[in-house]
Amino acid sequence: MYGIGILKGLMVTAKNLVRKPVTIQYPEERVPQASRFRGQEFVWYVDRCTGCASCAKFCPLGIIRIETDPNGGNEQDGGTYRVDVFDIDQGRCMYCGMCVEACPYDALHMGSNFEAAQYRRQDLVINVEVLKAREKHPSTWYRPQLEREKFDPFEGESKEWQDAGREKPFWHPQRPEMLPDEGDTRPTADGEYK
Amino acid sequence: MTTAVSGSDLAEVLGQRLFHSVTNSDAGAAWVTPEALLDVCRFLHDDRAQAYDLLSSVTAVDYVEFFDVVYHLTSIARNAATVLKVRLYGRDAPTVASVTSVWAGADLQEREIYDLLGVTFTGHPNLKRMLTWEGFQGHPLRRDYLEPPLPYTWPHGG
Amino acid sequence: MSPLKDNSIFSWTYELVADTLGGPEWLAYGLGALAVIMVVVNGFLLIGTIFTWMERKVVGRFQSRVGPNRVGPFGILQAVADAVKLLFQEDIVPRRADRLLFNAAPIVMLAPSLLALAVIPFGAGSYVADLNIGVLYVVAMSGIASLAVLIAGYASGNKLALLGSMRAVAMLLSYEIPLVMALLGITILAGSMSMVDIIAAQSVPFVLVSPLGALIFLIAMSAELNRPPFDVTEAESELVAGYLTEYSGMKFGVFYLAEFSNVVLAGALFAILFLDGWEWAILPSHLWFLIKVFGFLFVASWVRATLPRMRIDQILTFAWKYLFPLSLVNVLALAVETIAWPDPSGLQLWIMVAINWAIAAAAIPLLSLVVHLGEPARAGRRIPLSEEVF
Amino acid sequence: MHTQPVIVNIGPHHPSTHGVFRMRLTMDGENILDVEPVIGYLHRGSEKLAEERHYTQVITLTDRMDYVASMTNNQAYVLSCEQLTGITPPDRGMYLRVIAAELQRVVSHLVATGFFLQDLGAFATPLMYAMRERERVLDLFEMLCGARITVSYMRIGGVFQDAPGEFWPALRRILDEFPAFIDELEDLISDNEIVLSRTQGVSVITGADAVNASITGPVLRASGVSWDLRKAAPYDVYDRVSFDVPLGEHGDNYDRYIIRIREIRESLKIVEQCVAQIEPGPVRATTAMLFRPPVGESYVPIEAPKGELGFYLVSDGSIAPYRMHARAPSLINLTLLKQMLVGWKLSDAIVSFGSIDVNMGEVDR
Repeated sequence: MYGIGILKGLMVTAKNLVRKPVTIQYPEERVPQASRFRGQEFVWYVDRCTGCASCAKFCPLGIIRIETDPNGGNEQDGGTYRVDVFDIDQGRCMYCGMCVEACPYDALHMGSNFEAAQYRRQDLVINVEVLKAREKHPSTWYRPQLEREKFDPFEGESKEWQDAGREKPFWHPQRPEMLPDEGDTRPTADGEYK
Repeated sequence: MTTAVSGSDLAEVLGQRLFHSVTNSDAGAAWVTPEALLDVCRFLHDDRAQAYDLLSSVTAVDYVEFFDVVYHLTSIARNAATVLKVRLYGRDAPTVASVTSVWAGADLQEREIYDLLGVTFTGHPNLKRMLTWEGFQGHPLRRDYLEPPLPYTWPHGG
Repeated sequence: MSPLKDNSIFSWTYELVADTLGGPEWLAYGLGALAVIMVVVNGFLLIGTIFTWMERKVVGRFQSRVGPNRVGPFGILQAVADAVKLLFQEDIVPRRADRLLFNAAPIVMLAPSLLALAVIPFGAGSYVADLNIGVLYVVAMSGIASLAVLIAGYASGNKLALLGSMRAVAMLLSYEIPLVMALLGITILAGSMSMVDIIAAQSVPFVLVSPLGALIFLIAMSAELNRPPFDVTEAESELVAGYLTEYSGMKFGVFYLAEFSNVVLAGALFAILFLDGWEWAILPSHLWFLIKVFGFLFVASWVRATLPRMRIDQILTFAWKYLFPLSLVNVLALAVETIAWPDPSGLQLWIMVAINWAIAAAAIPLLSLVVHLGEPARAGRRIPLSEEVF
Repeated sequence: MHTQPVIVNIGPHHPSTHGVFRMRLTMDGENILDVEPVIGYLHRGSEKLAEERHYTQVITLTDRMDYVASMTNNQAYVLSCEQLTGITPPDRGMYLRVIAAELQRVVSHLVATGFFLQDLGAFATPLMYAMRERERVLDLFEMLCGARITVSYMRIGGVFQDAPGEFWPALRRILDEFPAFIDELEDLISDNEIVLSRTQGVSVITGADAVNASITGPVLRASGVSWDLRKAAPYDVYDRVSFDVPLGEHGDNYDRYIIRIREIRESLKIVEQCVAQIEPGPVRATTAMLFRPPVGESYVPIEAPKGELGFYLVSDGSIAPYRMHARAPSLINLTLLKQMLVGWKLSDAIVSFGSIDVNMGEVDR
């Protein structure tokens, strides 16, 4: 009463006057992002992708367009589907991450960028070439394996496709460089367990 | 924990007081006739043993052959909840009495249903379109609603 | 009554034209006067502009923000950037506006505050005119600003603007009276309405001698200036921008500048009437004056950053039921004291200080009790601490 | 003197209509004679969109209904889905949900309080303070799920993933530092004479009126009706934590404000207990992203920050809901708007509207 409450309020603002302001001067400094940040620059590993289009099916907005071509050779011998078209319309994307969650082979990851502004809407559509060429800095969203190894999408190096998945890839006769690890219990090329 | 009063229990209660008001009931809900709805609601609201004083939610579902108007009732005093439904046949002008005289909270919700599903509530004080604009054609939440092909213009804007 | 002759800027220009260049005397007199006006008006508007920047900066800091900091060092050129932006903005006159009045309003707003400058002494010997009715003149001029608000609101042809300007007029009518009463107390004390005489009379600053007067002056002035908590005329959350709603471009800029200049003017008035004007030790008089004015401005920003807005009926009730009786008490006390000691010596002045502070300390709570000020509209605040349910 | 009433449109573009609400006020000078709320400017047809998306995808739609309280929207929706399918989430998942939901309540109440005081004309200072603290909670959300506002954190059968390691110390810090901030906010505002005179006794809703008009949440409790679904129908793990339900007595604007402040404190208490009780384990029941629930319907009301929020789901056995209806507390709390405003002044109208704390995303859906 009698203005005491007002004086109390004035004291609170005075206290805040001498505090450090919380403003972050955006272009020069940035808010520290969490490693799970769901952002632009989707990371896509062509070597992991089978072209199953799960991501497209699970996108709530239907903004992923995939066209595949089964002419990579005989599937029995390891010939895979070739992904001809992989368009993600970032202009309509809401970065919910359903596509990443749906991907059964950990081929698609969220990125961490948030600044991909363009002058035209069609420039926001990223296509397969862009996705292939991009630096691979996957966000750890829905990727517990990256989180376990404390992968930092902002500082860390570009991630190879072999290391991005939840499991080591199968050894394959057409890819002899991928020898199974010691103690790996998965079948070898002959279909036998080690 | 809120007691969920099953539809059959509710039907039993209603059957004792308001004859022929209940058409059907199952574990989830009790269906009453459109004519009896207002009496049923008044009874459920006023009766000491029922005391459904809070109308949680009113909504409607379009089952193509008929509409179900769904009332979720809650009794704060008894901490009980139940579901009441009214089945309206016909797609042209499904009509049911408004319960705004019993629960004022039905006001905006009934307007929304009228707007989006085209169920008319007789006795509603201000039954106008709410989410869409005046002059909007059709009721968008009906299963057979089709957006007019582009480009289209509406009488008022858009 | 001819202080121009003593003015250094005037005499320098006069001598330059009349003696060095050999021009006619009327020209030298005219140019000399013009030079004084140029310096005073532009200096004043510059301070007003600096205050627009300062307030944003200070309020920003009060709110844990940084405030403008991009244009120039510490963002000090922000006001310039805003002015440039406003200059390039499209000048819109609404179709339903009264064109003539709509265009006239900003000028009516800015002109009186510049006119009032004439009697403000900015430092020892630095004033345009020493009117013997200086205080009355300033009050008369500051009243015109509210007329401009009314014109702007009416001419905009906008309901929100009209509401805002109606509020402004209601507030002006109510707060002019306590304001004048507060100044009356000063006049009684100083025995003169001339600004220079008032400063000379303050061997003890009047803020100490007449604390009630200072308080009433501050409150009434913030109402006159539409500053929080009395900013109902602009009331951003209610009336969008009040009477400014339809203004854009430089017309808006003039309004904005006038508003802030008026605050600077109020600060100058407060410094003169209550803080002993330019006088104090060590520093040059102009600097002291500036420091006092900016102290006032800082407090104004502080209040703005803290207080919510009052409702218009509460504002009027406050003025009539509380501030007006309080100002009567103030005038009465000062008048009685002046009769007792017509020409108070140093000690007598200090006794007056003690008496007046005691009166203030008694009158404020007593009056609050009588008019139930600050008490809630309902009895007590009985929010029970929570309880377990079910 | 005979004067003509004047009709003033407040909104849809107005600084204090919390989005795109529009009030058509009939006024006699400053006094309000009649109010007609006009809504629908943000109608996006979420309910129709949900009919074409499968159950998991709908979670992203619920984020966008009440966009300052996405977590609770998620929670209401997944609880309804769980009732439909009969899935029970594991304990840790439920605890994480409650922690997230209570933090969200803190955020929502902070925003409500900040904007309420902004409507009072406090020149953004309380709002800035509220936003400053809100950011810190949103940082936690970013750690949890990679997004700050549209979180999509919860899944049918739990939450999408366990909280990362850095979440717990950060949460601890918030829990330690928040009470001091709430005290500061109260110092700034709660005893301020201007706030008291502006809000106390203004726009009173009686308990009986509030119940009859289906008003729920803090607005109902400010009117003195003790009805909190966290107590009345405990979902997730609310039956394992103890907390109080703050009640108002007068049902005026001030009570609606102070109730929210007190609820923030209670929410922090709940989070505190959850942190103490939570144990390691799975966070998500084994569910497919794409599933077909049995034919049936479900409605699980929860105590969202704004009131009773429930999703009425009708399943026809397909992958997408046959009908989804959101019982939006923001919309239904507007029922009594006219009664609240008529007879008061324009300034009160703004403040009373702010005190209901509506979110236009939820009103229009």
